[in-house]
Amino acid sequence: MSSPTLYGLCGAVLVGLGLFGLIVHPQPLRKIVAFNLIGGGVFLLFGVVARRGAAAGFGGDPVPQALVITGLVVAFAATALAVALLLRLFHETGRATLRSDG
Amino acid sequence: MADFLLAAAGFVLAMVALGLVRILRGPGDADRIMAAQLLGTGGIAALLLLVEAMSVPAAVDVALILALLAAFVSVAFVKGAARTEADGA
Amino acid sequence: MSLGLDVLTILAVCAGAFFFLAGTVGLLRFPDALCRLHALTKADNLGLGLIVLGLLFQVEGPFAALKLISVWLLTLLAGATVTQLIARTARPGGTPE
Amino acid sequence: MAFDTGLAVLVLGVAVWTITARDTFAAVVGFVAFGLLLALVWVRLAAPDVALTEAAIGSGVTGGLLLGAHTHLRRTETAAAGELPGAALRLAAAVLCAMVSAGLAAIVLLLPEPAPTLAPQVAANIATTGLGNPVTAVLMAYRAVDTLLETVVLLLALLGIWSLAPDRVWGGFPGPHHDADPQGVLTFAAQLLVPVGILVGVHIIWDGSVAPGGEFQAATILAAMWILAAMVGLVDAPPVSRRWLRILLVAGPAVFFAIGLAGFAMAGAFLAYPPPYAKLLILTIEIPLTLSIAATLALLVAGPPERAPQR
Repeated sequence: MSSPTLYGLCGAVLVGLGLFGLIVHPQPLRKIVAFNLIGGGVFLLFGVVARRGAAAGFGGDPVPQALVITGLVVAFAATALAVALLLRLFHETGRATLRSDG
Repeated sequence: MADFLLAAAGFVLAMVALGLVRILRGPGDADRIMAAQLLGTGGIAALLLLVEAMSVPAAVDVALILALLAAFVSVAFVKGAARTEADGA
Repeated sequence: MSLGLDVLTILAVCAGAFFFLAGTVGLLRFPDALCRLHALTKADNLGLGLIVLGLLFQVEGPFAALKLISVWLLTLLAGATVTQLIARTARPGGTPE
Repeated sequence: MAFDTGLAVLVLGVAVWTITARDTFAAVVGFVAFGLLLALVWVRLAAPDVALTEAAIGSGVTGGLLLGAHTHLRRTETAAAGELPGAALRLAAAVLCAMVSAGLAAIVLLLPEPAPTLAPQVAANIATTGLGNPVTAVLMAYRAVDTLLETVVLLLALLGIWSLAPDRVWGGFPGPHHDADPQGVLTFAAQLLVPVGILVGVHIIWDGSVAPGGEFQAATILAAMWILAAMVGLVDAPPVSRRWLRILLVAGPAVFFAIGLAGFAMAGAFLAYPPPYAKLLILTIEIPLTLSIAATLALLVAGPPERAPQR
Protein backbone atom coordinates (compact mmCIF):
# COMPACT_ATOMS: atom_id res chain seq x y z
CA MET A 1 0.00 0.00 0.00
CA SER A 2 1.36 3.43 -0.92
CA SER A 3 1.45 6.37 1.48
CA PRO A 4 -1.26 8.36 -0.36
CA THR A 5 -3.61 5.37 -0.09
CA LEU A 6 -2.79 5.17 3.61
CA TYR A 7 -3.74 8.81 4.14
CA GLY A 8 -6.85 8.21 2.01
CA LEU A 9 -7.97 5.45 4.37
CA CYS A 10 -7.17 7.78 7.27
CA GLY A 11 -9.45 10.38 5.65
CA ALA A 12 -12.24 7.82 5.21
CA VAL A 13 -12.09 6.92 8.91
CA LEU A 14 -12.03 10.62 9.86
CA VAL A 15 -15.27 11.23 7.96
CA GLY A 16 -16.94 8.35 9.83
CA LEU A 17 -15.61 9.56 13.20
CA GLY A 18 -16.75 13.11 12.59
CA LEU A 19 -20.17 11.96 11.43
CA PHE A 20 -20.53 9.89 14.61
CA GLY A 21 -19.66 12.89 16.77
CA LEU A 22 -22.06 15.08 14.80
CA ILE A 23 -24.95 12.66 15.42
CA VAL A 24 -24.23 11.62 18.99
CA HIS A 25 -22.99 14.75 20.81
CA PRO A 26 -25.78 16.76 22.39
CA GLN A 27 -23.63 19.91 22.81
CA PRO A 28 -23.78 22.12 19.70
CA LEU A 29 -20.13 23.20 20.12
CA ARG A 30 -19.06 19.55 20.00
CA LYS A 31 -21.15 19.11 16.87
CA ILE A 32 -19.29 22.03 15.27
CA VAL A 33 -15.92 20.45 16.17
CA ALA A 34 -17.12 17.09 14.79
CA PHE A 35 -18.27 18.78 11.59
CA ASN A 36 -14.78 20.22 11.16
CA LEU A 37 -13.36 16.71 11.57
CA ILE A 38 -15.57 15.53 8.70
CA GLY A 39 -14.22 18.44 6.70
CA GLY A 40 -10.64 17.40 7.49
CA GLY A 41 -11.38 13.87 6.26
CA VAL A 42 -13.00 15.04 3.02
CA PHE A 43 -10.09 17.39 2.31
CA LEU A 44 -7.67 14.54 2.93
CA LEU A 45 -9.51 12.45 0.30
CA PHE A 46 -9.06 15.35 -2.13
CA GLY A 47 -5.40 15.47 -1.15
CA VAL A 48 -4.98 11.82 -2.07
CA VAL A 49 -6.58 12.39 -5.46
CA ALA A 50 -4.22 15.36 -5.94
CA ARG A 51 -1.14 13.37 -4.90
CA ARG A 52 -2.01 10.50 -7.21
CA GLY A 53 -2.34 12.98 -10.07
CA ALA A 54 1.30 14.05 -9.73
CA ALA A 55 2.53 14.76 -13.24
CA ALA A 56 4.37 17.25 -15.39
CA GLY A 57 6.94 17.94 -12.70
CA PHE A 58 4.38 18.92 -10.04
CA GLY A 59 4.23 16.96 -6.77
CA GLY A 60 0.46 16.78 -7.09
CA ASP A 61 -2.43 17.85 -9.29
CA PRO A 62 -2.82 21.57 -8.46
CA VAL A 63 -6.56 21.67 -9.26
CA PRO A 64 -7.80 19.54 -6.31
CA GLN A 65 -5.26 21.33 -4.11
CA ALA A 66 -6.79 24.67 -5.05
CA LEU A 67 -10.25 23.21 -4.35
CA VAL A 68 -9.10 22.20 -0.86
CA ILE A 69 -7.78 25.72 -0.16
CA THR A 70 -11.14 27.17 -1.20
CA GLY A 71 -12.88 24.53 0.90
CA LEU A 72 -10.84 25.28 4.02
CA VAL A 73 -11.67 28.97 3.87
CA VAL A 74 -15.38 28.33 3.29
CA ALA A 75 -15.42 25.75 6.13
CA PHE A 76 -13.97 28.42 8.40
CA ALA A 77 -16.68 30.91 7.37
CA ALA A 78 -19.37 28.29 8.05
CA THR A 79 -17.83 27.51 11.45
CA ALA A 80 -17.75 31.18 12.37
CA LEU A 81 -21.42 31.57 11.40
CA ALA A 82 -22.38 28.45 13.37
CA VAL A 83 -20.53 29.72 16.44
CA ALA A 84 -22.24 33.11 16.17
CA LEU A 85 -25.68 31.45 15.90
CA LEU A 86 -24.87 29.29 18.93
CA LEU A 87 -23.73 32.24 21.05
CA ARG A 88 -26.86 34.17 20.08
CA LEU A 89 -29.01 31.20 21.12
CA PHE A 90 -27.14 31.14 24.43
CA HIS A 91 -27.64 34.86 25.05
CA GLU A 92 -31.36 34.64 24.15
CA THR A 93 -32.24 31.56 26.20
CA GLY A 94 -29.38 31.22 28.68
CA ARG A 95 -28.87 27.67 27.47
CA ALA A 96 -26.98 26.13 24.59
CA THR A 97 -28.97 23.07 23.66
CA LEU A 98 -30.77 21.95 20.55
CA ARG A 99 -33.58 20.27 22.48
CA SER A 100 -36.94 21.82 21.60
CA ASP A 101 -38.84 20.81 24.77
CA GLY A 102 -38.14 21.76 28.43
CA MET B 1 20.92 11.88 5.71
CA ALA B 2 17.29 12.12 4.62
CA ASP B 3 16.48 8.83 6.36
CA PHE B 4 18.08 10.01 9.58
CA LEU B 5 16.13 13.28 9.53
CA LEU B 6 12.89 11.42 8.81
CA ALA B 7 13.58 9.05 11.69
CA ALA B 8 14.32 12.01 13.98
CA ALA B 9 11.02 13.62 12.91
CA GLY B 10 9.21 10.38 13.71
CA PHE B 11 10.93 10.17 17.10
CA VAL B 12 10.02 13.73 18.08
CA LEU B 13 6.41 13.14 16.98
CA ALA B 14 6.24 9.94 19.01
CA MET B 15 7.52 11.86 22.04
CA VAL B 16 4.94 14.61 21.77
CA ALA B 17 2.28 11.96 21.18
CA LEU B 18 3.19 10.58 24.59
CA GLY B 19 2.92 14.12 25.91
CA LEU B 20 -0.65 14.12 24.60
CA VAL B 21 -1.45 11.56 27.28
CA ARG B 22 -1.16 14.53 29.62
CA ILE B 23 -4.04 16.19 27.75
CA LEU B 24 -6.01 13.00 28.26
CA ARG B 25 -5.33 12.91 31.98
CA GLY B 26 -5.54 16.60 32.72
CA PRO B 27 -6.25 17.26 35.56
CA GLY B 28 -6.10 21.04 35.24
CA ASP B 29 -6.37 23.29 32.22
CA ALA B 30 -2.75 24.32 32.92
CA ASP B 31 -1.57 20.78 32.15
CA ARG B 32 -3.61 20.70 28.98
CA ILE B 33 -2.13 23.98 27.79
CA MET B 34 1.36 22.70 28.58
CA ALA B 35 0.79 19.51 26.62
CA ALA B 36 -0.59 21.51 23.70
CA GLN B 37 2.47 23.77 23.91
CA LEU B 38 4.75 20.73 23.79
CA LEU B 39 2.79 19.35 20.85
CA GLY B 40 3.10 22.70 19.05
CA THR B 41 6.87 22.86 19.55
CA GLY B 42 7.30 19.19 18.68
CA GLY B 43 5.11 19.54 15.60
CA ILE B 44 7.21 22.49 14.45
CA ALA B 45 10.43 20.55 15.10
CA ALA B 46 9.10 17.50 13.21
CA LEU B 47 8.00 19.75 10.36
CA LEU B 48 11.43 21.39 10.08
CA LEU B 49 13.09 17.96 10.02
CA LEU B 50 10.57 16.78 7.43
CA VAL B 51 11.21 19.83 5.23
CA GLU B 52 14.92 19.09 5.20
CA ALA B 53 14.42 15.33 4.73
CA MET B 54 12.05 15.76 1.78
CA SER B 55 13.95 18.83 0.46
CA VAL B 56 10.88 21.04 0.06
CA PRO B 57 12.43 24.28 1.38
CA ALA B 58 9.24 26.25 0.72
CA ALA B 59 7.50 24.33 3.50
CA VAL B 60 9.64 26.17 6.08
CA ASP B 61 6.96 28.85 5.74
CA VAL B 62 4.49 26.33 7.18
CA ALA B 63 6.65 26.10 10.31
CA LEU B 64 6.85 29.89 10.42
CA ILE B 65 3.04 30.14 10.27
CA LEU B 66 2.63 27.40 12.86
CA ALA B 67 5.00 29.23 15.21
CA LEU B 68 3.09 32.50 14.77
CA LEU B 69 -0.33 30.91 15.11
CA ALA B 70 0.79 28.78 18.07
CA ALA B 71 1.57 32.02 19.86
CA PHE B 72 -1.83 33.37 18.82
CA VAL B 73 -3.70 30.30 20.06
CA SER B 74 -1.72 30.32 23.32
CA VAL B 75 -2.77 33.88 24.02
CA ALA B 76 -6.39 32.89 23.26
CA PHE B 77 -5.98 30.00 25.72
CA VAL B 78 -4.65 32.20 28.48
CA LYS B 79 -7.25 34.89 27.85
CA GLY B 80 -9.99 32.27 27.95
CA ALA B 81 -8.69 30.71 31.16
CA ALA B 82 -8.38 34.12 32.82
CA ARG B 83 -11.90 35.08 31.75
CA THR B 84 -13.46 31.84 33.01
CA GLU B 85 -11.90 32.37 36.43
CA ALA B 86 -13.03 35.97 36.49
CA ASP B 87 -16.59 34.74 35.84
CA GLY B 88 -16.40 33.28 39.31
CA ALA B 89 -15.79 29.62 38.75
CA MET C 1 33.46 19.14 4.41
CA SER C 2 29.92 17.99 3.75
CA LEU C 3 30.53 14.88 5.85
CA GLY C 4 31.70 17.01 8.76
CA LEU C 5 28.57 19.14 8.53
CA ASP C 6 26.43 16.01 8.41
CA VAL C 7 28.05 14.74 11.61
CA LEU C 8 27.39 18.08 13.31
CA THR C 9 23.76 17.92 12.16
CA ILE C 10 23.32 14.39 13.48
CA LEU C 11 24.84 15.30 16.83
CA ALA C 12 22.72 18.42 17.30
CA VAL C 13 19.49 16.76 16.13
CA CYS C 14 20.09 13.78 18.44
CA ALA C 15 20.69 16.13 21.36
CA GLY C 16 17.50 18.01 20.48
CA ALA C 17 15.51 14.78 20.25
CA PHE C 18 16.88 13.82 23.67
CA PHE C 19 15.49 17.01 25.18
CA PHE C 20 12.09 16.23 23.69
CA LEU C 21 12.31 12.80 25.33
CA ALA C 22 13.26 14.42 28.63
CA GLY C 23 10.49 16.99 28.35
CA THR C 24 7.86 14.34 27.67
CA VAL C 25 9.03 12.13 30.52
CA GLY C 26 8.98 15.14 32.81
CA LEU C 27 5.52 16.15 31.69
CA LEU C 28 4.26 12.67 32.43
CA ARG C 29 6.16 11.90 35.63
CA PHE C 30 6.71 15.10 37.62
CA PRO C 31 4.35 15.51 40.54
CA ASP C 32 3.05 19.07 40.24
CA ALA C 33 2.34 21.70 37.61
CA LEU C 34 5.40 23.86 38.30
CA CYS C 35 7.82 20.91 37.99
CA ARG C 36 6.12 19.86 34.79
CA LEU C 37 6.45 23.42 33.54
CA HIS C 38 10.20 23.25 34.20
CA ALA C 39 10.43 20.04 32.16
CA LEU C 40 8.35 21.50 29.36
CA THR C 41 10.47 24.61 28.93
CA LYS C 42 13.59 22.47 28.53
CA ALA C 43 12.00 20.55 25.67
CA ASP C 44 10.62 23.72 24.15
CA ASN C 45 13.68 25.92 24.16
CA LEU C 46 16.56 23.49 23.99
CA GLY C 47 14.95 20.68 22.02
CA LEU C 48 13.75 22.87 19.19
CA GLY C 49 16.83 25.07 19.50
CA LEU C 50 19.25 22.18 19.01
CA ILE C 51 17.23 20.78 16.11
CA VAL C 52 17.23 24.20 14.45
CA LEU C 53 20.99 24.42 15.08
CA GLY C 54 21.47 21.01 13.46
CA LEU C 55 19.42 21.98 10.43
CA LEU C 56 21.35 25.24 10.04
CA PHE C 57 24.33 23.15 8.88
CA GLN C 58 22.21 21.83 6.02
CA VAL C 59 20.47 24.88 4.61
CA GLU C 60 21.75 26.99 1.78
CA GLY C 61 21.78 30.73 1.84
CA PRO C 62 21.36 33.28 4.63
CA PHE C 63 17.63 33.79 4.00
CA ALA C 64 16.75 30.15 4.70
CA ALA C 65 18.90 30.26 7.85
CA LEU C 66 17.17 33.47 8.94
CA LYS C 67 13.77 31.78 8.55
CA LEU C 68 14.84 28.82 10.67
CA ILE C 69 16.12 31.11 13.41
CA SER C 70 12.93 33.18 13.32
CA VAL C 71 10.86 30.01 13.77
CA TRP C 72 12.87 29.26 16.90
CA LEU C 73 12.64 32.83 18.25
CA LEU C 74 8.87 32.94 17.67
CA THR C 75 8.42 29.66 19.52
CA LEU C 76 10.60 30.98 22.35
CA LEU C 77 8.46 34.10 22.62
CA ALA C 78 5.21 32.12 22.65
CA GLY C 79 6.64 29.62 25.11
CA ALA C 80 8.00 32.28 27.46
CA THR C 81 4.71 34.17 27.48
CA VAL C 82 2.53 31.16 28.07
CA THR C 83 4.73 29.48 30.67
CA GLN C 84 4.97 32.76 32.59
CA LEU C 85 1.18 32.99 32.70
CA ILE C 86 0.66 29.31 33.49
CA ALA C 87 3.15 29.64 36.35
CA ARG C 88 1.13 32.53 37.77
CA THR C 89 -2.14 30.60 37.57
CA ALA C 90 -0.59 27.39 38.89
CA ARG C 91 1.10 29.06 41.89
CA PRO C 92 -1.05 28.93 45.03
CA GLY C 93 -2.70 32.32 45.48
CA GLY C 94 -1.45 33.52 42.13
CA THR C 95 -3.67 35.56 39.88
CA PRO C 96 -3.74 35.15 36.11
CA GLU C 97 -2.21 38.08 34.28
CA MET D 1 6.40 4.61 4.98
CA ALA D 2 6.85 3.83 8.69
CA PHE D 3 6.72 7.56 9.31
CA ASP D 4 3.48 7.88 7.32
CA THR D 5 1.88 5.01 9.20
CA GLY D 6 2.84 6.57 12.52
CA LEU D 7 1.55 9.98 11.48
CA ALA D 8 -1.75 8.53 10.21
CA VAL D 9 -2.25 6.62 13.47
CA LEU D 10 -1.47 9.77 15.44
CA VAL D 11 -4.00 11.78 13.40
CA LEU D 12 -6.66 9.15 14.01
CA GLY D 13 -5.78 8.94 17.70
CA VAL D 14 -6.19 12.69 18.16
CA ALA D 15 -9.45 12.58 16.16
CA VAL D 16 -10.85 9.81 18.38
CA TRP D 17 -9.83 11.84 21.40
CA THR D 18 -11.54 14.95 20.01
CA ILE D 19 -14.79 13.00 19.57
CA THR D 20 -14.74 11.00 22.80
CA ALA D 21 -13.31 13.53 25.29
CA ARG D 22 -15.72 14.18 28.13
CA ASP D 23 -14.68 17.81 28.53
CA THR D 24 -15.36 20.25 25.69
CA PHE D 25 -12.20 22.21 26.43
CA ALA D 26 -10.15 19.04 25.94
CA ALA D 27 -11.96 18.40 22.66
CA VAL D 28 -11.09 21.90 21.41
CA VAL D 29 -7.43 21.42 22.41
CA GLY D 30 -7.56 18.10 20.56
CA PHE D 31 -8.92 19.84 17.49
CA VAL D 32 -6.03 22.34 17.45
CA ALA D 33 -3.58 19.42 17.71
CA PHE D 34 -5.47 17.68 14.92
CA GLY D 35 -5.04 20.70 12.63
CA LEU D 36 -1.31 20.84 13.37
CA LEU D 37 -0.89 17.15 12.49
CA LEU D 38 -2.93 17.59 9.31
CA ALA D 39 -0.51 20.33 8.25
CA LEU D 40 2.27 17.73 8.54
CA VAL D 41 0.20 15.31 6.46
CA TRP D 42 -0.21 17.95 3.73
CA VAL D 43 3.55 18.41 3.59
CA ARG D 44 3.88 14.62 3.20
CA LEU D 45 1.31 14.74 0.38
CA ALA D 46 3.48 17.29 -1.46
CA ALA D 47 0.89 20.05 -1.02
CA PRO D 48 2.72 22.86 0.81
CA ASP D 49 0.10 25.44 -0.23
CA VAL D 50 -2.61 23.43 1.50
CA ALA D 51 -0.31 22.87 4.49
CA LEU D 52 0.05 26.65 4.85
CA THR D 53 -3.72 27.12 4.70
CA GLU D 54 -4.37 24.28 7.14
CA ALA D 55 -1.80 25.63 9.61
CA ALA D 56 -3.22 29.15 9.39
CA ILE D 57 -6.99 28.62 9.15
CA GLY D 58 -7.68 25.00 10.01
CA SER D 59 -5.63 24.91 13.17
CA GLY D 60 -4.87 28.47 14.17
CA VAL D 61 -7.81 30.77 13.61
CA THR D 62 -10.53 28.09 13.88
CA GLY D 63 -8.87 26.98 17.13
CA GLY D 64 -8.98 30.54 18.46
CA LEU D 65 -12.63 30.88 17.43
CA LEU D 66 -13.65 27.63 19.15
CA LEU D 67 -11.70 28.51 22.30
CA GLY D 68 -13.48 31.86 22.45
CA ALA D 69 -16.87 30.17 22.03
CA HIS D 70 -16.00 27.65 24.72
CA THR D 71 -15.18 30.45 27.16
CA HIS D 72 -18.74 31.76 26.79
CA LEU D 73 -20.44 28.38 26.92
CA ARG D 74 -18.36 26.69 29.60
CA ARG D 75 -21.08 26.44 32.22
CA THR D 76 -23.75 25.11 29.85
CA GLU D 77 -21.61 22.30 28.46
CA THR D 78 -21.86 19.95 31.43
CA ALA D 79 -25.65 20.42 31.63
CA ALA D 80 -26.06 19.57 27.95
CA ALA D 81 -23.84 16.52 28.29
CA GLY D 82 -26.70 14.80 30.15
CA GLU D 83 -28.75 14.81 26.96
CA LEU D 84 -26.68 12.06 25.39
CA PRO D 85 -28.89 9.88 23.17
CA GLY D 86 -29.66 6.30 24.22
CA ALA D 87 -27.45 3.28 23.58
CA ALA D 88 -29.58 2.01 20.69
CA LEU D 89 -29.32 5.29 18.81
CA ARG D 90 -25.59 5.48 19.47
CA LEU D 91 -25.11 1.96 18.16
CA ALA D 92 -27.16 2.74 15.05
CA ALA D 93 -25.07 5.87 14.49
CA ALA D 94 -21.86 3.88 14.90
CA VAL D 95 -23.03 1.32 12.33
CA LEU D 96 -24.04 4.04 9.88
CA CYS D 97 -20.71 5.85 10.28
CA ALA D 98 -18.73 2.63 9.92
CA MET D 99 -20.58 1.98 6.68
CA VAL D 100 -19.82 5.50 5.39
CA SER D 101 -16.14 5.02 6.28
CA ALA D 102 -16.04 1.59 4.65
CA GLY D 103 -17.62 2.97 1.47
CA LEU D 104 -15.10 5.81 1.30
CA ALA D 105 -12.24 3.41 2.02
CA ALA D 106 -13.41 1.18 -0.83
CA ILE D 107 -13.44 4.19 -3.15
CA VAL D 108 -9.88 5.08 -2.08
CA LEU D 109 -8.71 1.51 -2.75
CA LEU D 110 -10.51 1.33 -6.10
CA LEU D 111 -9.36 4.68 -7.50
CA PRO D 112 -8.63 4.35 -11.23
CA GLU D 113 -5.10 3.56 -12.36
CA PRO D 114 -3.45 5.60 -13.85
CA ALA D 115 -4.95 8.48 -11.88
CA PRO D 116 -6.69 11.18 -13.93
CA THR D 117 -4.91 14.51 -13.62
CA LEU D 118 -5.12 18.04 -14.87
CA ALA D 119 -1.49 18.77 -14.00
CA PRO D 120 -0.21 18.58 -17.62
CA GLN D 121 -2.81 21.14 -18.75
CA VAL D 122 -1.80 23.45 -15.89
CA ALA D 123 1.88 22.97 -16.80
CA ALA D 124 1.18 23.69 -20.47
CA ASN D 125 -0.64 26.96 -19.75
CA ILE D 126 1.10 28.31 -16.67
CA ALA D 127 3.53 30.39 -18.73
CA THR D 128 0.68 32.59 -20.02
CA THR D 129 -0.19 33.67 -16.46
CA GLY D 130 3.37 34.70 -15.65
CA LEU D 131 3.05 32.92 -12.28
CA GLY D 132 5.44 30.29 -10.96
CA ASN D 133 3.13 28.62 -8.44
CA PRO D 134 0.62 26.26 -10.12
CA VAL D 135 -1.85 26.41 -7.23
CA THR D 136 -1.98 30.21 -7.31
CA ALA D 137 -2.39 29.98 -11.09
CA VAL D 138 -5.39 27.66 -10.65
CA LEU D 139 -6.91 29.87 -7.95
CA MET D 140 -6.39 33.18 -9.74
CA ALA D 141 -6.65 32.23 -13.42
CA TYR D 142 -8.18 28.90 -14.40
CA ARG D 143 -10.72 28.77 -11.60
CA ALA D 144 -10.90 32.48 -10.82
CA VAL D 145 -14.71 32.43 -10.79
CA ASP D 146 -14.59 30.01 -7.83
CA THR D 147 -12.23 32.29 -5.96
CA LEU D 148 -14.37 35.35 -6.71
CA LEU D 149 -17.49 33.57 -5.44
CA GLU D 150 -15.58 32.35 -2.40
CA THR D 151 -14.81 35.91 -1.34
CA VAL D 152 -18.52 36.65 -1.77
CA VAL D 153 -19.35 33.65 0.44
CA LEU D 154 -17.07 35.09 3.13
CA LEU D 155 -18.91 38.41 2.95
CA LEU D 156 -22.29 36.65 3.10
CA ALA D 157 -21.18 34.74 6.20
CA LEU D 158 -20.16 38.06 7.77
CA LEU D 159 -23.57 39.56 6.90
CA GLY D 160 -25.18 36.52 8.50
CA ILE D 161 -23.19 37.06 11.69
CA TRP D 162 -23.87 40.79 11.81
CA SER D 163 -27.58 40.19 11.31
CA LEU D 164 -27.58 38.33 14.65
CA ALA D 165 -26.90 41.56 16.54
CA PRO D 166 -29.75 42.86 18.72
CA ASP D 167 -31.28 46.09 17.35
CA ARG D 168 -30.02 48.31 20.16
CA VAL D 169 -26.36 47.64 19.41
CA TRP D 170 -26.65 47.61 15.63
CA GLY D 171 -23.78 49.46 14.04
CA GLY D 172 -21.76 49.11 17.24
CA PHE D 173 -18.49 47.48 18.18
CA PRO D 174 -18.13 43.73 17.64
CA GLY D 175 -16.98 41.57 20.54
CA PRO D 176 -16.13 42.53 24.10
CA HIS D 177 -13.71 45.32 24.93
CA HIS D 178 -10.35 44.23 26.30
CA ASP D 179 -8.45 46.55 28.58
CA ALA D 180 -4.79 46.91 27.79
CA ASP D 181 -2.34 46.23 30.58
CA PRO D 182 0.74 48.23 29.60
CA GLN D 183 3.00 46.22 31.95
CA GLY D 184 1.45 42.88 31.03
CA VAL D 185 3.29 39.94 29.57
CA LEU D 186 0.59 39.49 26.94
CA THR D 187 0.89 43.10 25.79
CA PHE D 188 4.65 42.72 25.49
CA ALA D 189 4.30 39.48 23.49
CA ALA D 190 1.70 41.01 21.20
CA GLN D 191 3.83 44.10 20.61
CA LEU D 192 6.65 41.83 19.44
CA LEU D 193 4.53 39.33 17.53
CA VAL D 194 2.26 41.64 15.56
CA PRO D 195 4.99 43.38 13.49
CA VAL D 196 6.73 40.05 12.83
CA GLY D 197 3.39 38.53 11.81
CA ILE D 198 2.67 41.37 9.39
CA LEU D 199 6.13 40.91 7.87
CA VAL D 200 5.52 37.17 7.46
CA GLY D 201 2.12 37.89 5.89
CA VAL D 202 3.68 40.22 3.32
CA HIS D 203 6.37 37.62 2.63
CA ILE D 204 3.74 34.90 2.08
CA ILE D 205 1.73 36.92 -0.43
CA TRP D 206 4.84 38.12 -2.22
CA ASP D 207 6.11 34.54 -2.40
CA GLY D 208 2.71 33.27 -3.51
CA SER D 209 3.29 34.07 -7.18
CA VAL D 210 6.40 31.88 -7.39
CA ALA D 211 6.38 29.60 -4.33
CA PRO D 212 3.75 28.14 -2.01
CA GLY D 213 1.67 30.86 -0.42
CA GLY D 214 -0.95 33.31 -1.56
CA GLU D 215 -3.65 35.72 -0.58
CA PHE D 216 -5.73 33.41 1.65
CA GLN D 217 -2.79 32.34 3.79
CA ALA D 218 -1.42 35.87 4.02
CA ALA D 219 -4.87 37.25 4.84
CA THR D 220 -5.31 34.71 7.63
CA ILE D 221 -2.02 35.72 9.23
CA LEU D 222 -2.89 39.42 9.01
CA ALA D 223 -6.32 38.68 10.50
CA ALA D 224 -4.77 36.63 13.32
CA MET D 225 -2.36 39.47 14.15
CA TRP D 226 -5.20 41.96 14.27
CA ILE D 227 -7.26 39.67 16.53
CA LEU D 228 -4.20 39.24 18.75
CA ALA D 229 -3.77 43.00 19.06
CA ALA D 230 -7.49 43.30 19.86
CA MET D 231 -7.38 40.50 22.45
CA VAL D 232 -4.68 42.18 24.50
CA GLY D 233 -6.36 45.57 24.13
CA LEU D 234 -3.82 47.30 21.89
CA VAL D 235 -6.53 48.13 19.34
CA ASP D 236 -10.31 48.04 19.47
CA ALA D 237 -12.57 46.68 16.76
CA PRO D 238 -14.12 49.49 14.72
CA PRO D 239 -17.92 49.90 14.83
CA VAL D 240 -19.42 47.89 11.98
CA SER D 241 -21.25 50.95 10.64
CA ARG D 242 -18.01 52.74 9.71
CA ARG D 243 -17.91 53.57 6.03
CA TRP D 244 -14.18 52.92 5.60
CA LEU D 245 -14.66 49.47 7.06
CA ARG D 246 -17.45 48.64 4.63
CA ILE D 247 -15.32 49.90 1.73
CA LEU D 248 -12.35 47.81 2.94
CA LEU D 249 -14.56 44.70 3.08
CA VAL D 250 -15.89 45.00 -0.47
CA ALA D 251 -12.83 46.54 -2.16
CA GLY D 252 -11.14 43.20 -2.93
CA PRO D 253 -14.16 41.42 -4.46
CA ALA D 254 -15.12 44.67 -6.27
CA VAL D 255 -11.68 45.03 -7.90
CA PHE D 256 -11.77 41.32 -8.75
CA PHE D 257 -15.21 41.69 -10.34
CA ALA D 258 -14.26 44.87 -12.23
CA ILE D 259 -11.15 43.25 -13.73
CA GLY D 260 -13.30 40.23 -14.54
CA LEU D 261 -15.74 42.43 -16.46
CA ALA D 262 -12.87 44.22 -18.17
CA GLY D 263 -11.88 40.76 -19.41
CA PHE D 264 -14.78 40.97 -21.88
CA ALA D 265 -13.23 44.01 -23.52
CA MET D 266 -9.56 42.96 -23.23
CA ALA D 267 -9.67 39.23 -23.94
CA GLY D 268 -13.24 38.36 -24.89
CA ALA D 269 -14.47 36.53 -21.78
CA PHE D 270 -15.34 37.11 -18.12
CA LEU D 271 -12.18 36.96 -15.98
CA ALA D 272 -9.97 36.40 -19.02
CA TYR D 273 -6.61 38.15 -18.72
CA PRO D 274 -4.76 39.35 -21.84
CA PRO D 275 -1.48 37.32 -21.63
CA PRO D 276 1.05 40.19 -21.56
CA TYR D 277 -0.70 41.79 -18.55
CA ALA D 278 -1.84 38.59 -16.78
CA LYS D 279 0.64 38.77 -13.91
CA LEU D 280 0.15 42.51 -13.41
CA LEU D 281 -3.64 42.09 -13.33
CA ILE D 282 -3.45 39.15 -10.93
CA LEU D 283 -1.26 41.16 -8.55
CA THR D 284 -3.67 44.11 -8.87
CA ILE D 285 -6.45 41.77 -7.74
CA GLU D 286 -4.45 40.02 -5.04
CA ILE D 287 -3.35 43.02 -2.99
CA PRO D 288 -6.79 44.56 -2.27
CA LEU D 289 -8.24 41.04 -2.06
CA THR D 290 -5.77 40.12 0.69
CA LEU D 291 -6.72 43.18 2.72
CA SER D 292 -10.46 42.53 2.24
CA ILE D 293 -10.19 38.86 3.17
CA ALA D 294 -8.07 39.72 6.21
CA ALA D 295 -10.68 42.22 7.42
CA THR D 296 -13.52 39.75 6.74
CA LEU D 297 -11.81 36.88 8.57
CA ALA D 298 -10.98 39.07 11.57
CA LEU D 299 -14.58 40.31 11.80
CA LEU D 300 -15.91 36.75 11.41
CA VAL D 301 -13.94 35.85 14.54
CA ALA D 302 -14.93 39.05 16.37
CA GLY D 303 -18.62 38.13 15.99
CA PRO D 304 -21.74 40.29 15.87
CA PRO D 305 -21.81 43.81 17.32
CA GLU D 306 -22.14 43.66 21.12
CA ARG D 307 -21.60 47.26 22.25
CA ALA D 308 -23.70 50.19 21.07
CA PRO D 309 -21.92 52.87 19.02
CA GLN D 310 -21.14 56.13 20.85
CA ARG D 311 -23.38 58.89 19.62
